[in-house]
Amino acid sequence: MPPERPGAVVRLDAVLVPVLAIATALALGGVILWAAGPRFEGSYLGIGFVAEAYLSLLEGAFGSRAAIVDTTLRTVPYVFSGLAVMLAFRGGLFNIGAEGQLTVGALAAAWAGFSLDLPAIIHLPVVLAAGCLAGAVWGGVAGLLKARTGAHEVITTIMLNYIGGQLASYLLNGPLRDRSPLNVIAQTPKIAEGARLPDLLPGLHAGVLLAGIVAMVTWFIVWKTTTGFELRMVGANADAAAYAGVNVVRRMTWALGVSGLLAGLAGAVQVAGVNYRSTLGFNIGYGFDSIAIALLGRNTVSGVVLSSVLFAALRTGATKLQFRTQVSADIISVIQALVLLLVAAEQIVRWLYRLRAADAVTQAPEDGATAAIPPSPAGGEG
Amino acid sequence: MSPIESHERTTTPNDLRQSARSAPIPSGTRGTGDPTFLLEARHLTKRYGPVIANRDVSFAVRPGEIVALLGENGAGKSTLMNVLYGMTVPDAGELAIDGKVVRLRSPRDALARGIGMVHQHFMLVPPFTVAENVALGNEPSRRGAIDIATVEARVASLASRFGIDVDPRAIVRDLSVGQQQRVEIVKALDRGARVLILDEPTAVLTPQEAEGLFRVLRGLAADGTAIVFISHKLGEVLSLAHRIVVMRRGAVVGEVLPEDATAESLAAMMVGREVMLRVDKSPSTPTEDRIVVRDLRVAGDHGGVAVDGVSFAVRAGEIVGIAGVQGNGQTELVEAISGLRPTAGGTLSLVGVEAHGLDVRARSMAGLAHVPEDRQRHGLVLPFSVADNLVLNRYHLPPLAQRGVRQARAIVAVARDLVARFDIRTPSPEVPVQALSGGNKQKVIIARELSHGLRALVAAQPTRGVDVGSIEFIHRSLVDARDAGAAVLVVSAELDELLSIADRILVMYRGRIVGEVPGSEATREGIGLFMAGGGGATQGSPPAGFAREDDVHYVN
Amino acid sequence: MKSRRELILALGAVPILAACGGEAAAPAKAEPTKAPAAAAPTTAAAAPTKAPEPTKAPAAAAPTAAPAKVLKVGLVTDVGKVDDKSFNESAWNGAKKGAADVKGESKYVETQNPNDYKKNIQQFISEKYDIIVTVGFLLGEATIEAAKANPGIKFIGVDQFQEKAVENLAGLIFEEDKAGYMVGALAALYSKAGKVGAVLATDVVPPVWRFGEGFRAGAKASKPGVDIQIVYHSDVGPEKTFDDPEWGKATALSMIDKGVDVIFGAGGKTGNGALYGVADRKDKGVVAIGVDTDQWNTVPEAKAVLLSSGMKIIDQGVADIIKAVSENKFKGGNVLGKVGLAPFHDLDSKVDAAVKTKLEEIRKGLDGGTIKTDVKPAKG
Amino acid sequence: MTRGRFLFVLACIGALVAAVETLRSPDVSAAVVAASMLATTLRFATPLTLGALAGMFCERSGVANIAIEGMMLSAAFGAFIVAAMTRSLAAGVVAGMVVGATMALLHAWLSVTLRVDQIVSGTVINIMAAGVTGFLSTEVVRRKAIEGAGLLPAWRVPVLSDLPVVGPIFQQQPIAWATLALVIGAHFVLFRTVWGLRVRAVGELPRAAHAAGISVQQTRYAAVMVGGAIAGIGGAYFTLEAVPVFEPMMTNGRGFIALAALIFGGWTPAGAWVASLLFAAANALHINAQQFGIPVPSQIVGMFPYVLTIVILAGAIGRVTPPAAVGQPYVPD
Repeated sequence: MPPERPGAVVRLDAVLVPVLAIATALALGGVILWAAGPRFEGSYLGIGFVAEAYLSLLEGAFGSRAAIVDTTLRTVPYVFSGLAVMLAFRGGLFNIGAEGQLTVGALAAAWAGFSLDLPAIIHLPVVLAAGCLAGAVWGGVAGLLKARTGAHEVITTIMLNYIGGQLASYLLNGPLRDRSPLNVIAQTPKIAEGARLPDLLPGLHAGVLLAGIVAMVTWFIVWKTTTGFELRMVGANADAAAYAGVNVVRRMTWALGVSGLLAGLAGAVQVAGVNYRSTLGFNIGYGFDSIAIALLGRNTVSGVVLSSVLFAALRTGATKLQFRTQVSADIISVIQALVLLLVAAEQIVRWLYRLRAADAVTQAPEDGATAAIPPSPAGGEG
Repeated sequence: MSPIESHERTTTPNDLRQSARSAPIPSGTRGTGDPTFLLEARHLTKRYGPVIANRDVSFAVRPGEIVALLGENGAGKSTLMNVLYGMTVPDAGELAIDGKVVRLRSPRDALARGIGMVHQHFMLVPPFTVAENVALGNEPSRRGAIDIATVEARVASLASRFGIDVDPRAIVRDLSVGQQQRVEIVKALDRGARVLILDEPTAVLTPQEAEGLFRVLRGLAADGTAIVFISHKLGEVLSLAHRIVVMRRGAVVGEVLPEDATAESLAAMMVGREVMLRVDKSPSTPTEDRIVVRDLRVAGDHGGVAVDGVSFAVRAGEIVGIAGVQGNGQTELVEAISGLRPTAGGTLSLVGVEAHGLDVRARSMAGLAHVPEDRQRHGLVLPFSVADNLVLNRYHLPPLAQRGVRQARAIVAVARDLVARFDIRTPSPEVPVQALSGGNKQKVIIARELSHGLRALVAAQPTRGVDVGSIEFIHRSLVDARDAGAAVLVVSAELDELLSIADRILVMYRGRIVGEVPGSEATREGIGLFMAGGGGATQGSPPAGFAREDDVHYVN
Repeated sequence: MKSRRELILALGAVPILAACGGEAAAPAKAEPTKAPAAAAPTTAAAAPTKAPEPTKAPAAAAPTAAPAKVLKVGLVTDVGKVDDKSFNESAWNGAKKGAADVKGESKYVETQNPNDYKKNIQQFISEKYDIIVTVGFLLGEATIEAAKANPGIKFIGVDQFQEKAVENLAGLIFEEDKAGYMVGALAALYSKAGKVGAVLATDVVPPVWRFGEGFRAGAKASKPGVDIQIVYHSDVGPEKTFDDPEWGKATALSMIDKGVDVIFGAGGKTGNGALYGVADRKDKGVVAIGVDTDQWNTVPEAKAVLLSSGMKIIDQGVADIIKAVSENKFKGGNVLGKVGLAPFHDLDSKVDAAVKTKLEEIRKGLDGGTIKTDVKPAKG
Repeated sequence: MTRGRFLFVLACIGALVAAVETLRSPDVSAAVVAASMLATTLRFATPLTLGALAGMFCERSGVANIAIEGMMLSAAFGAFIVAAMTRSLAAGVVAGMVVGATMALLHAWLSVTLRVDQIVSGTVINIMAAGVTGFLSTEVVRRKAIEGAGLLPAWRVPVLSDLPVVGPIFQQQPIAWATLALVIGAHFVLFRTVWGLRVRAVGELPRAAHAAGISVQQTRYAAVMVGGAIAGIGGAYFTLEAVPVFEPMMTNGRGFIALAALIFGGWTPAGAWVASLLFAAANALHINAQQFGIPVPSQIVGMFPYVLTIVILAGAIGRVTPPAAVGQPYVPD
C-alpha cells in the first residue's frame, strides 16, 4: 500500500507517469492512424498524415476562441463527474454509476427548472440543488446497500445506471415530457430563463466558475476536514476507522451519496448551462470517462481537473480530426483506452521508460500478524 | 540414502512409515553435510527491504526427529519455515534434501520432495469438504472427473492409522479449529510428507488438545517422519522436542538437547538476557467500578454464541487480566466492550454509564481506551502518517479540529509531544506509519490510547509481535495507567504476561469465565487447568457439562 | 447506380410512389414548400425516359449553374455512421450526389454522442461550407440555432420539421405515416395467412412511430380483420434501440412462429434484423418489407424475401435541394420529401395485378387527400 | 442457487407464460404461444448464458469480470471479419474464441500479473473494445467493403423438429445447442474435475491453493482465458448465428445483463442459465404481449434484470455469496 503523503520524489513520479502514459498512448494512436492512413500512395510515407491528424486534433480543441470555449464547456461536466469518482475512490469505493447519477440529476434539475415558478435568484440554486439531491439519492442507495448488506457497489452502480436510463425513458416520455404539440422528442420543456446559468463570456456559462469552486471545496473537504479524514480512513482501512469511532456505515453511504451528488451536479449544470432541458440519451459515456479521468488524475483534485481538460480536448478536437482526415472518430476512444491502460498498469510505462519504481515501503511480515489488508481500489497516492 | 530410494519414498510415502525406525536420535549438530539429514538449510539469508528476516541461518532435521524451532515473535521462524516450504525464495543460501542441493521455487516443489506444512493460519478452503481439501493439488481422477471416493478412503485410512478423528465428507467451515488442524496434518501426510513443519500449532489449542496433538506427532516421528515444530512456548518445546534450535533476530543463536536445557536457559537464549518475570509494581488499590459486565452475551462471526453470559467488574486502580486460549470469546468480548460488536444480551456499563446504545465514539469520549488485538487491521491506518495515527481517536476534537476543519499545526504539535514521551522511533511525524517497526507501531497505539483522559482501558494482546524492550515499556505504561487511576483490562494469550502485570486474572473458556485467581496467587498450572476447561482448585467451578462437551470433539 | 435505374424502371411499371406535396399532412399548419423542380411527382410516363444515368448527370447540371467557386457540402450524421444502410447513408448518398451534380465537394462528420451535434455543425461553419446537411430530428434544435447564426450558409435538416420557417434552412420532412400506410396495405393484401407484423425501433422516436401506426392503419383499411402485430423495441434507450439486430431477428421469428407471413422491419439495424429473420425462414414463404431506402440494395442477405421497402427518398430529396442552391432557387422552410414503396424486385411475379392496382389507388388517395392515415405526428 | 430462489425463478417463468396465455388472442393456440415464447426465450438466453458462463470461470478463479461486454463485442467483430475473409463460418467461431481469449489474456495480464485493480482492468477492456471495433468496422469493413459470410445453419433434431407446434424449439443453430452443452459441461468442469476444484480453491482461498502446490497465477490465467473463449462464442453468436453483419456496439449491454445473470444465479452454471432464461423470458414476454396488442410498460421490462439483481444482492430473496477472493490480486508471501 503506497503512502498517502508522498515525498517530493514520489510527487514528481506521480506527474511523470501519467504524462508518459499520455505520450505513449498518443504514439500508439499515431501508429494506428498511420496504418489507417494513405501510407502506400507513391513515396508518401504517411507520417505527414499522422501529423496532420494530431495537429487538427489540437487545433480542433484549442485552435480558436470557439474551440477553447467548447473544450472548456466539455471540461465542466467531466470535472464534476471525475471528482465524483475520485471522492468515492478515496473512501475505498468504486463508483461506476456516475452516468446514472448524472442522468437522474439532469432529470431532477430540468423538472425543477421548468415546473417551478420561482424568482431567478433562488430558481437557479434550486435547480442545481435538485440535481445534486437526485444524484445523491442515486449514489446513496448504492452506498447504503454496500454498508448495510455488503452488496458490492460496483455491481449495484452498474445496475443503477441501467435503471436510471429506464427511469429517464419513462419520465421523458411520460410525466416530464414536453407536451407542446410541436415537440416530437423525448425531452422536458425548456427550463425557465431564471433557472439558467448566466454566461460569463459569450457562450461560456458560469458553470466553469462553479466547477472551479466545487473542485476547491472538494479538495478542502477531502484533505482538510475531519469528514475527509474519516473518508480517507474508511478508504485506507475501514476496520481501523470503525475502531477509531468512525461510523463506517454512515461514512460509506455519505461517500457514495456525495459522489452521486457531484455527478448529479454535472447533469444539473449541463441542463442549466448548456441544453436548458433534459433530453433522453444525452448522458451517454460519462460513466466510463469519469473513471478514466479519476484514475489518470491519480485521485487528486488537480489531477482530475487536468485530466478533464485532456478528455474534453480529445472529444472536442475529434471533430476536426475526423473532418480533416475522414478517419473514424473512434480513434479517440482507442487513445483514451490506451491512456487508461497505461495509467492503470503503470508498470508498463515504468518498464518502457526504465523508471525506477517509487520507493515502496516494504517490510518483513511480522510473525502472527497477517497484513491481509486488501488493497484499496485505487492506488492512493496523494 | 540414495537418490533412488529417496525418489521411491517420495512416491510411496507409506514405505517409510512401515519401516518405522527406532534408532536413537543422534545428538544435534549445526555442521553441514551430515548424510543422515533429511532436510537441511545452509546459510539462508532473506531480506525484506531494510529488514533482515533471516541472517545466515543453518538448520537441519533427520528422519524420525522432532526438532523445535524456538524463538520470539519476530525472530524469523516464520520466514525460515516459508523458505523450507518453498513459499519464499531466499536471497542467499541453499537447501538440501537427502544431502542433495535443491531449489524450491514453490510449495509444489516442496511437496514433491516430501515436505509438508501445517500453517498457523490454516490453508483450508472453507466451503470444500475435508476430502476435497486433502485432494487439492494432488487430485486422483478417473475419466476426467475427480475420484473423490478414493481420497475419502485415503483420509479414513490415514485417520484411523494415526488416531486422528476426521470425517472426510464434513465441510471444513463447520469444523472446530482443532479439527481443522487435524485436517491439515492429514493433508500433509496424504501428500507423502517425510518432513512435517508445524507453525505454532498449539496457539489455537487448549492444553488438552495440544497434548492430543503431541501424541499424534510422537506417533508420526516414531514412524520415521521428521518433524519441525515451531513455537515460542518453552514448556511444550521441552516436553516434545528431541532437539531445540533457538532463533533470535533472524539468526540461529543456539542449539540444545532438551535434557540439557531448562525453561530459564531457553528463555535466556530466546531473548538474549534474563527475562524480568514480574513488573515492578505496588499492590493495587482499587476504587470504584469502571467496567461492569453483567451476564453479557455476544454473537460470533458465523452465528453461534461467542460470549455466553459473562459477568465481571474492573475497578479503577487495578489491572484485570483475561487469560484463555485464543478463540474462546475474548476477541468478541473486547469488541463488545469497545462498541465494535453489538451485544446479544446482558448489560455493560462503562464509567458508570449504561453503554448500551453508545457507539465506539461515545465510549471513547467517555474515557474508554482500547488497544486492539490486531494492530495492522484495527489499530493503524498504515498509509497515513505517524501524526495522523497518533490522533486517530481524537482528530475531531479541538484543538486538533475547529468546526470540522483539521488543524495541521496542532496535530503535529501533539504528535511531536507523543513521539518524545513514548520514545517512538520515527524519522518524523510525517512519515507513513507503515515504515515503522512492529514495536514502534505498537507504541504509536499505546501513546495514542494512554495519553488522554483515560478512565478505563481495554488492551488486547498488547505485546504481541513486539520486541522485548518494547514489551517492558508497554507493561510499564499499563501499570502506570493503573496507578494513575484507570481501570485496566488486559486480554492476553501469554500467561506470563498476565502473571507479571495483572492484579486479578479471569480465565475464559468457551465463552464463559471459568475461573478467577488473584494475581499474587496465580500459577501457570492452576490457570492452565482453567484454560483447558478444567475446574480450578482456587476458586469457581467449571461450567456445567464442560467435561462432556470437551470430549465430544476429539477422540485421540 | 444500378439500383436507381431499376427503381425508376419499376416505378414506371408500378406507379405507386406517393409523392405527396401541398397541404396534405404536414404535422402542423406551417406550409411546406414544394420540393424543387426535380423533386416534382414522378409520373408513370416521365420517369423511365428521363431517368438520367448518374454518370452523365454532372454534364447535364453543369451548364445551368456554372458556379465560379466550388460548392462545398458538409453532412453531420445523427449518432451513427454514414454506412448504416439506413437514413444516415441515404442522406450521405444524397449529399454526395448533389455535390457531384454541381461539381462541388462533400464531406461528412459522424456524430458519436448527442452532445456533439452543435460542435459538428460548427466544424463545417468554421470551414466555410456552403451547404450543411444535418440528419435526424434530434439535430433539429442545433440546426435551427446554427442556421439563424449563419444566414450566409444554407442548411438542410433531414427529418426536421420547422415550426417557423428559417430562411436559410430547408427542413426535409417525410410523411412516414403514409409510407407506413402503403406498407401496411401491401402487407395485408399480400398476406395469405391474414397475419402481418411490424418490427420497429422505439416508439419514442416519432418517424418510427409514424411508420408503425401508418402500417397499422394501412393494413386495417385494406383488409379488415387482418391480424396486425406491432412490436416496438422500447425496452432499451434511444441509443440502443436502432442497433439491436439480434432483437429484431428474434422478434420476427417470434411472429413467424405465430403464423405471420409478411413482416415490416423498420428501425435501423434493429429493423434489418427482422429482415435477416425472415430470410432465415424463407422456406416458409414468409416475406419482409424494408424501410427508408430500397433495402434490396442495402441488405443483400434478404434479397430473396424482400417484397418491397417503405421508402423515404432522402437521397434524391437532399440532392435536389443542393441543386436548388446551386441554381439560386433555394427556399427555406419545410420541404416535403417523397415517400413510397420500392419495387418488388425478385418477388414481382408473386404480387397479383389486383394488388398492384389497389396499391396504386391507395397511392392516389393518399396523394390526393382522399385517404387519411389519421396518425398523429408523435406518440402521446 | 438456493432452492428458494430456484422456486422463485420457476414461479416467475410460470407467471410469464400464464400472463401471455390468459391474454392472448383467440385465434392462436396456447401451445403455439408457449412454444414460441420458449423458442424466443432460448434465443435471447443464448448470449446471456454464454456471457454469464464466461464471467463465472473468471470470477470463480477470483478475478472480477465486468468486461464480458467488451470481450463479446470484440469477439463478435473478430468472428465476423475472419469468417468474411476465409468464407468459413467455423473459422469465424474459432476466431471469436481466440479474440475473446485474447481480450481475457489482457485482463489476466493486467489483473493477475500486474495486479491492476480488476474493475479498472475490465473498464479498460470495455472502452478499448468499443473503440477498436468501432474504428476497425469503419476503417476496414467499410473501406474494403467486406461482406459477411452468412449464418450458421440450424441443426435439427431429426423427428422432434418436424413436430407441428414445438418444432421450432428443436431447430436451433449450433451455438444455441453448444450453449446447452456448455452449461452442463461447465457444471461438470467446475464441480467434478481436478481443474474445476483448483479454480474454485484459487477463487476462495488462493494461499491455500498455493500452499497445496497449485500455481494461483497459472490457474487464474487459464480460468480467465477459458471464460474469454466462452465469451468469444457468445460474440460469434451475434455475427454468425443471429445476424450476418457486424454493427458497432451490437452487443448492446448484454454483457452487463449476463453479469447480472451470473450474480443472480449465484456463480453456478445452472443458476446462471436459469437466470439468463428468466431475463430472456421477460424480453420474450415484452415481445409477445405487444404482438397481442397488450400494452406493456416497456421501461419496467427493461429494468427487470437490474432491479432483480440489486434485490438479490441486498439479500431480499436469499443471499448470494461471491467467491471469497474475487477482486483481490494474490500476492504470495
